[in-house]
Amino acid sequence: MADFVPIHPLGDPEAVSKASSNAGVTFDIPPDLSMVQVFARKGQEDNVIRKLGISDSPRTASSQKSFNALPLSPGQWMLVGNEKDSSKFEAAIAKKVAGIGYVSQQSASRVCFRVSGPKVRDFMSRGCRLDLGESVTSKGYCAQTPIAQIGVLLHQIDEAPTYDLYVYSGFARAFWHWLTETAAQFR
Amino acid sequence: MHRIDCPWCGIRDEAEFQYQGDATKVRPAPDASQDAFFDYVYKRDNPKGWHTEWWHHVGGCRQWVKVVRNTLTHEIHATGAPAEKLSLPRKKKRGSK
Amino acid sequence: MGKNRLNFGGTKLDRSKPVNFTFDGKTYSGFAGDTLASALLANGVVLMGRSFKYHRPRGCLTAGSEEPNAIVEMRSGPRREPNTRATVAELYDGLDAQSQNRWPSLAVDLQSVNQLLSPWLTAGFYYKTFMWPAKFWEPVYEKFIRRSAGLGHAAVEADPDTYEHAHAHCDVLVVGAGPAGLSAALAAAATGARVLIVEEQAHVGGDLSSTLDQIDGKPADQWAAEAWVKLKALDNVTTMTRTTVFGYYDGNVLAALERVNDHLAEPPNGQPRQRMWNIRAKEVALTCGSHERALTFDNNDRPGVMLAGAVREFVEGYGAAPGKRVVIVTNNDEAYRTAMVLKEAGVEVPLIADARTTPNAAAEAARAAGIPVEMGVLPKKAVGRLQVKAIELQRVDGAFHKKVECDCVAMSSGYSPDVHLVSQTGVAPIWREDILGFVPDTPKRQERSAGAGKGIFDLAGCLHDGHMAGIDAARNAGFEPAKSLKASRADPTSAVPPLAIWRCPGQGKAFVDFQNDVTARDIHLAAQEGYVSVEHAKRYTTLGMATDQGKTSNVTGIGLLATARGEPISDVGTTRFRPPYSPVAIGAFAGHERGREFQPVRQTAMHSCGEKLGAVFVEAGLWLRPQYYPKPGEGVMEAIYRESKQVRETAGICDVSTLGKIEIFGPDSGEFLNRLYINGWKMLAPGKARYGLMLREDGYVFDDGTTSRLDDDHYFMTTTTANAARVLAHMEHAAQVLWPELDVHFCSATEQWCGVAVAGPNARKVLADAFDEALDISDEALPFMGVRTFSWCGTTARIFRISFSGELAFEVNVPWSFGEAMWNAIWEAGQKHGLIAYGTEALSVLRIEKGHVAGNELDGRTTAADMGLGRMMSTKKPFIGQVMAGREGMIAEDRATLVGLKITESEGRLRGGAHLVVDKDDASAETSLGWVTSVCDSPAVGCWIGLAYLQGGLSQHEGKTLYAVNPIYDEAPAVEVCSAHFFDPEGERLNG
Amino acid sequence: MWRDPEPKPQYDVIIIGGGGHGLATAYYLAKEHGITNVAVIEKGWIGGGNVGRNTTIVRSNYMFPANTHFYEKSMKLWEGLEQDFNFNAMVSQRGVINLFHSDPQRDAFARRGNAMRLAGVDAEFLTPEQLKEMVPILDFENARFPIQGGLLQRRGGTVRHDAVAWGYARGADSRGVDILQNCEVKDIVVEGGAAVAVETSRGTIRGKKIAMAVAGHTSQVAKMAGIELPIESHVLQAFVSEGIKPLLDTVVTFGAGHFYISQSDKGGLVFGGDLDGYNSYAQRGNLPMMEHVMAGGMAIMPAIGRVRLLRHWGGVMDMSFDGSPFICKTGIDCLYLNGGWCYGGFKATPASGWCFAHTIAKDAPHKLNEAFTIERFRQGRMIDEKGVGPSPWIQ
Repeated sequence: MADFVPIHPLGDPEAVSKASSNAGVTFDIPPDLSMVQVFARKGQEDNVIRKLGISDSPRTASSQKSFNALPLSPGQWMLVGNEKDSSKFEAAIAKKVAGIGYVSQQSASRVCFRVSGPKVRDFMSRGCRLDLGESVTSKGYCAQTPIAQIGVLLHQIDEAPTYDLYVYSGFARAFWHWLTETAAQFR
Repeated sequence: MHRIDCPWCGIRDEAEFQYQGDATKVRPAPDASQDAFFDYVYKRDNPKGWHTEWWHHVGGCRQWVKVVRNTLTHEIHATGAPAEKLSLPRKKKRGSK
Repeated sequence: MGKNRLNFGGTKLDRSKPVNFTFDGKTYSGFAGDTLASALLANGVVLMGRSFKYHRPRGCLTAGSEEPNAIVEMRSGPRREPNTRATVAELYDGLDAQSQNRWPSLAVDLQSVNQLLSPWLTAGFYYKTFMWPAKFWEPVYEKFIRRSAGLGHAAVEADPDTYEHAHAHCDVLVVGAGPAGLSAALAAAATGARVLIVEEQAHVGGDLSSTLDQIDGKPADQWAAEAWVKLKALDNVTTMTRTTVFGYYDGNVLAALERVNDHLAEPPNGQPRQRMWNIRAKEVALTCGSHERALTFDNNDRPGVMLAGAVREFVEGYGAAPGKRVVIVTNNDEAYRTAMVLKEAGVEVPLIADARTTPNAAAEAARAAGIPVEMGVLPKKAVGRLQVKAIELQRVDGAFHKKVECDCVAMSSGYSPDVHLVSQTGVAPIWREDILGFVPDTPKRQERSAGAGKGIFDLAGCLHDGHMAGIDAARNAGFEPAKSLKASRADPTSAVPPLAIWRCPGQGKAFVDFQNDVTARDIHLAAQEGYVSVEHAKRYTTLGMATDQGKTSNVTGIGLLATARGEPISDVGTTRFRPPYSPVAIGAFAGHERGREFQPVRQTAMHSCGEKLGAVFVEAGLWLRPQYYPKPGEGVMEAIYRESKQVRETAGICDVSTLGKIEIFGPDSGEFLNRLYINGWKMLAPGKARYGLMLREDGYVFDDGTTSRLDDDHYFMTTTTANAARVLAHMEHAAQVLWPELDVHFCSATEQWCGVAVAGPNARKVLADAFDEALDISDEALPFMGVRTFSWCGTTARIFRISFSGELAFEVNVPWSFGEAMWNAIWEAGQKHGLIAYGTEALSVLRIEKGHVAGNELDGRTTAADMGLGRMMSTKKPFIGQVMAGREGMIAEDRATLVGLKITESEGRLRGGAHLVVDKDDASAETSLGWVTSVCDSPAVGCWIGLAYLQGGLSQHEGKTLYAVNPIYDEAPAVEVCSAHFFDPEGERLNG
Repeated sequence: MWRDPEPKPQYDVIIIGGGGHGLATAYYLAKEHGITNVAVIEKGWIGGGNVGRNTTIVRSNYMFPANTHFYEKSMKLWEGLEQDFNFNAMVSQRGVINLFHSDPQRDAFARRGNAMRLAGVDAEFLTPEQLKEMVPILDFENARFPIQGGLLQRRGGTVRHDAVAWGYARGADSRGVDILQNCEVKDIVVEGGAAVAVETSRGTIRGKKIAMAVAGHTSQVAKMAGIELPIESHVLQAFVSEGIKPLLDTVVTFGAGHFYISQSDKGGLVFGGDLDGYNSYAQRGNLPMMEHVMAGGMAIMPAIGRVRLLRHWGGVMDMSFDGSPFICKTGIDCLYLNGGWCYGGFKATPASGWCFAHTIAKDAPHKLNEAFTIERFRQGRMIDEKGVGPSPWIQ
């Protein structure tokens, strides 16, 4: 029984992302991310921030050795870790915020699409309502916004720029369909 | 298209929000009368001009945002978190610009 | 090469690229850079369309997007598009266009007989005629009117091209790349502001392509081209051509349509046909230019009678001569420029007739160039039918002057600043008698107009004004210009003001709105009949309501209305311009969201498991859910019947992942739930689940579901699939607005956890085998309404002993990525226990048999008591909806309450939506006692059964026979009223 | 067409609002009740509100008897209207189809269709095959929400909207009613618990009875008499395309996609969708709803993709908290209320005027409008066809 493994909503993410990348826009679908949503208890926001070593900026991610903390709303963050064992990650964070916050396991709830390439800003303008201009956003920028009617948690991870787009797993196929159709004009 | 300054996310398009009506209404105490609840649920000033109202940022941080907006010009005067007290723009005197 | 193609001019043409096209089946040749109109004119074709009402022959009036006459059907099959303006349709090889609104042919249009009926077809004719006799209206008159409606034919098949939306942000948006716009963009860009400049045409420069003037010592069109190159090279500037800003919306957001590939036969693979831009601009400079007006004289609509500026544009920009002998009629200086251009191109100009009597420099210059000019002379009537042959002229006093042979008349009645966009912002245009035009009043938004758009018509003035506007816009966006910044320069000119002439005297048809065939007389008539308000007159005559929105005609119409009312134009005012500036394809507004892409599809983790088993899927909101799993040769009803029967005999598995799931944390979670639900939660022990019902604040039932307590300060809520998003929003309102003091935190976990229900007498055996040593699900370890968390395959799973079917049943949740694995494990283990997969239909049958309410019963108008759940409403604690649920009408005796129905006839069936009556022969709105909400052919009961809301409910009707009347199906089966708990009312089967 | 009289100092009835409903009320007061000493007071020009900015659909396909009977009265009046006031309003009974896409929606439509039939209103169900025949441009192959069928009211259709206001105005004027344009009401004078006069931009005008018919601005006018109502003002957009040759022969409503469409006698496709969704008195709409509405169109009729939108505009709706109107007394003597029409105002015009005239003349509602009270909310007897409750922006 133990041979069952988690299955990505897109089957083989590496293969499909390679096949759909083109000269203008490239895709990557990082597998095995661990995600937990952290809530600070009433009045404990500052303590949680201190304990996790993250920033209180509402629109900038803070990077720690084992995770990135993406701000969601006051007192709430999505922690994205590179630890493959999501239960372990959850337990580690839960331990840190014990008594001052709560942790909800979200590793399976979202799929991450990583987009980049020379035309990525034009590409993003096709669906993203936010101003992602070079003079406006930079590495670490975080936002939640709908793209193609699908809720997206956006994280700019470098100055290339490269964007990580997290969407709910149920929409992964629909979102992927939109990404690839829209990217076709940048061939 | 309204552009609403979410206190958490910054200025965002109207399309990211779900409008949720008059924000001047305060829920009565749970043991209040039917009349008090009738006023809360049904009676509306419905002003032509400045209106304090809720916009739920469902496409963003999911916070309820309080907005002072003009129902005639669609101009937005102020936005804030639920607990903030937002004032209306001062009334201009008649005849002055 | 066409017979009217000039060797002169053609700044927009690429003469090295000949292009073939067809019009009404005949093949012609033009050049890349031509529009359909310019290419037709170059080929000597002036007849391009028929008017709407009178089917009068028409040529093009203008050379741009304001064109009312030359509108054609372009392309064919699913790409057929009606009402394309030939003056903006760029030529491509193989372009195929047809004239519109004519039969059998453009030259011989039999419906032009309408002209003979014209005494009855005047303004408002619809309202006054076609009335009697009454019975004739729909079958006879209306059919006639409808057949003559419209202009071109739309496609009848799906548009094969794609559209997309795009979003732009800038500090300064410049609308229009004419001299003022280019000047504004250059100035704003120099401050470092992010500038977006948008031009409607493929070429920039606007009027500069057809002028002989110079800027900064260079030919004007060369200056424009160089300015564009310079702007494109700047990092802080974005340029767009073939893009029309068509709407000025709230929040300083402007919408623009980019015609990405309309200049090609088909969009290249992967590219959209058009792109809709939402532009969020901090500041806007409106440099939209102006529109020339037609003079209103008899037969001013004859092909070959054109606006003077258009004639100039065709000659200079396209190297196409609209005629060989062109008479110019004008009330202003500008038309003289046309004469000079024609003269230089070698086209004969026998006369310039200027309505004014004051001497002016333009006339002197024309005379000096050898062009005859006569002052104080007006056009009287154009002669010729399919093309103008001559123009009759008159003195200002109406006396006949003379007739001049010609094949083209270039007319000008002055220029109207293009105030379309600015008036969309609510700025009322104000009348300026000195320029005979409306100009924008004080801005209400972050915008300013410049150049001809605000009534500055000389080139030097436009350049300077544009420059100042660019600086002002940048400054207001927070960017300071360098002191050294200077505008480009042209020689100043002085103009003599135009003379107001709204109607050149005459008795015939003088058109104001060409496309809608509104004549000067129609406007006079409307005023006479009392439609004196400008809005009434517009609606009554249809002035300005055609596809050009009256860009060339509104001001003339207002002038005529003012004359009829005997008031100044400033007292008459204008009608409101409505977006879009020019018509925009519906497909472009929809963008990507069409057909199957209308809304995104949401799939569960086990979607492919359903697919493998041959499931038929059904939409549930955005979700797709397996509806039933037909076996080969099995019909819908049989499959549903089999599935629901089998679950009660052995076991079934059902994908229930779509239920809304919300994780709730915090010490105040129990209190929070107490206030949300009508029943109590604080006493629920960890490891237990409970059914909950919540109300809206108005006291009606909102949603229901099972919520579990996983730990002291951790609850797990489920909602219905349909209400998942609404419940979350409702909770956010409660936590953020109503009770921010509660220490409670929650988030959606709908897609963290996927779930299956396993139900039936063998359910425990199936799961025991599937999860073997991982889990003890004996009755002791997991009693009814018990919840446990367990570890499986290295992940965390949750199992709930809850039942929607009334059978021994469990719901198992695992992380989304383990969904398929879980399904497969259970499926394999279940084979020896008779496990089948069942869909939403069987799920519904099973719950109807148990009398459980679902979406059909939760219709937003039912109370808890209506559902038979009134006793759940706690009296010991307050909750949302409690007070309003006590209103007299909501607790009244006469409310319809939930009952069961059994069909009592061996034939026939029940259907949802039937009404319940005592006497089927006395069925009326007044005798209807209720309605049927859900039905099924029940294997457990052995007949069709249903749930219904019935006035008087079970207490008054139990055991009685009623009729489920269903007039729209012509059925009225007899039914017996019974308890909704059809099957196993004691609930014994829950224990297996 | 109508006189431009000076206001008299006193009238038997003053009607505030020269829209379709106010003019119809005046017409029926004169015609049915012989009350002709009536003034219709209009702030701008008559018919300048929603009667001139709607999508012209008439129908009586409602579910609750209070609505069904009332709107059916309206249909019957529409059917005789043109001969009644000798002015062609182009009443065109081309059918109104509501598409359905799921079993629950089918059942809800069946309940409504059956309610109509039981109330003596025509209603029938269409199969997909019948729909294909009636509306060939519907796309059955690629719909996100497959079309399962439709509820048809054949007697429903369209009416030329401007003609309605003008026709009633002419009819009322010829019977002696004064239509006072450019006359803005500034205040309603209440003395001793009764309304006695209105202060206007053209002076004080006394009235034995005063009636409000100002949907879109009801809250503002009612406020003058100290009344606060369960009404919000919201913008509903309407759209018209360029004229095209006949493509669509009936009215089609795609409720699941918030889209409805018909083709006008001039060839334009006339369509609309949901409210813009926030309190507003601006007679203009915004982009998000435009895009949404046209996406709804392209979801079921992708052949219209290349047809161009010609114009769009917004009307200000009186959105009541249950989606149903008010035609009633107000609690202040001699003051009457007509409003809360939501989207139903245009089709209701004749019956609204007819019932309101009755209510004013008799100081008591007609049976047809007795449920349309303000008190129904206090009593918990809402008439909520949609079942969405007290959120006017989604009613």
